[in-house]
Amino acid sequence: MTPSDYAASVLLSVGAIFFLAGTVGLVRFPDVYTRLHALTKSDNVGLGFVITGLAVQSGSWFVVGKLLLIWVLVLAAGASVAHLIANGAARRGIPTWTR
Amino acid sequence: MSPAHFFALVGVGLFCIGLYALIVRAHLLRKILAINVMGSGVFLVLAALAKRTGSAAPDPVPHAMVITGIVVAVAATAFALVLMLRLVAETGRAELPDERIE
Amino acid sequence: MDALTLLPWIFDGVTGLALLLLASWALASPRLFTGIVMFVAFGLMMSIAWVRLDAPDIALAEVAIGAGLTGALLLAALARLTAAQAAQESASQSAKRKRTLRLFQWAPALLLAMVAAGLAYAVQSLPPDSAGLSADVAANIARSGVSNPVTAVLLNFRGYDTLLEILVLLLALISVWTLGGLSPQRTVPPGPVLDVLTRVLTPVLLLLSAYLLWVGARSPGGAFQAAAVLAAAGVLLLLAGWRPQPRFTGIPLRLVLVAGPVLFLAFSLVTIATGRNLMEYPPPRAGVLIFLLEAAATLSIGVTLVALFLGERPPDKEGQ
Amino acid sequence: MQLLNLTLALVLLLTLGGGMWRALRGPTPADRLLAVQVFGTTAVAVLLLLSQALGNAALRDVAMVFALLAAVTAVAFVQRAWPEEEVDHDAE
Repeated sequence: MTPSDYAASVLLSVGAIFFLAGTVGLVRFPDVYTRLHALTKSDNVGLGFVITGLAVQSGSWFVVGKLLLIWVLVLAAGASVAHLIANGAARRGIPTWTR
Repeated sequence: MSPAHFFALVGVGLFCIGLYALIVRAHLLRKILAINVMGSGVFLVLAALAKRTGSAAPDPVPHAMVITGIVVAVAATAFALVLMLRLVAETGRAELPDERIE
Repeated sequence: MDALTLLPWIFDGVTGLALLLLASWALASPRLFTGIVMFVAFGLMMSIAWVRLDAPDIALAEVAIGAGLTGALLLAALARLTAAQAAQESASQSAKRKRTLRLFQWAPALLLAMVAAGLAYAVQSLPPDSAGLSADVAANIARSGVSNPVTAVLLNFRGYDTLLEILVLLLALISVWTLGGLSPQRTVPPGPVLDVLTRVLTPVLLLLSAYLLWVGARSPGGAFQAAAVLAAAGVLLLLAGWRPQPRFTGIPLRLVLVAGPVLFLAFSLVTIATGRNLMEYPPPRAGVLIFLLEAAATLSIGVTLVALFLGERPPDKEGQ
Repeated sequence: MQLLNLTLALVLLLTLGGGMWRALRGPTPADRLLAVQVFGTTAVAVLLLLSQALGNAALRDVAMVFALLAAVTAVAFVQRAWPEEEVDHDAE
């Protein structure tokens, strides 16, 4: 394995851990706002790490560009949807969790 | 058993689940969902059987048919949904009326 | 068995199991909304199954339609039902039908178990290896004008399928328009975030649609996938509160709707009149002809799908 | 590397189980929709991993369509299907 392979393995595994963490948060967190918080972790950071790892693996700049484009699109769509849902939930008076 | 046969069996399962729900569920929106699940099952059988080519590329003819089918299914779903909404507007109920056999 | 052969098997097994579970929940959940959500998730899982079956063309179509259009269609229809109508299902199934249902739920279940067993037996008894028509397609692909076999089948070898399909889509739209108006829909002002999202996503979607149309000649993509992405752009615009101006919804809209069907019909008439088979392309110009037909079909199918989502005839200049 | 990519794709596929549980459980419609969003993002990652592992470049196009269209269902929900008053709590 070359150094870049090691780097890719680490990056991909870290990404998968963020996805796992996001899923645990989605299952365990107590209200819709905190679950949104967990969801955006897998959206932004998890997918970001996976895409960085895949970019290191791939040998062509064209593929790197396409991967980055996919990430930017997921970021834009994910952030906007998270805002829309949180805003709608707040407007409908869905209560926030308090200890 | 090969992956092709496995997915074909899953397709058979989907078809039967959809057919069962089509019979026992009353709400028309649910029946529309059921028909869509049945269609997906049929598509899965078609595309799975196209992959019985070993390591070569799968048969493209069923693939083309499935793509055609998916687009027709979404158009039919849109039409069915509008039909359902018209029925609701006329009768106020989202179910088919009980048939009375005199 | 080493890990590299075992892993795909586990992957396929999990995918198949998830498909069956999601389908059952989509149809058995007590609430319609949950059912629709499960159905959308089911569509997403189907696209992974297509990828595992080496069918990226189908995966593209399923993603564009399953993730974009069907979910939006079903949710918009659900929104037009009042709370009472959406809940009717549980109410009517409770009191008066309960006894008869319990009896009759077993009969179809038993019957369907037999159907399932018969179909499973039929599938199992098929030969494990069958090349189907792939050899014929491979032998003629050089003359088809495109190098993606699925596009070659859709537009060239079985072009009449596509011709009939776009006529079916047009027929569906005419039927929807004939049914007349629907109850007015609740419209929410889009707000700044959705406004910006729509402004950013619409051009990207149009670009992606054009890319899929262009790339369909040699790799997965093509008219249907491009049309579905185009329709998603239109649906997004409609959801954000955009409505076409009345001066575009009369003759111009109808011209766009029939452009694909008319071009396909004209081409088939020309091929018959010049003594060829129906939709038989002259090999030297096949690539260009296929692209032109696909472009017209993309436009017409995309706009037809958007019009189907709208659900009623948009008001035009004469105020009809 | 192929082995790692396939393993991670399988792990991500299994995390979808959590999303399914949340979609079934609710309690609000927003929670169920969140679960579908997770499905979308995870499927993008799975497709990209498979694309690299199987050497199929077309799967990146599928992932791109996924990334763009996952938002449409969510927008349809927020703009149309979300009831104004919050009544959809599961009776538990």
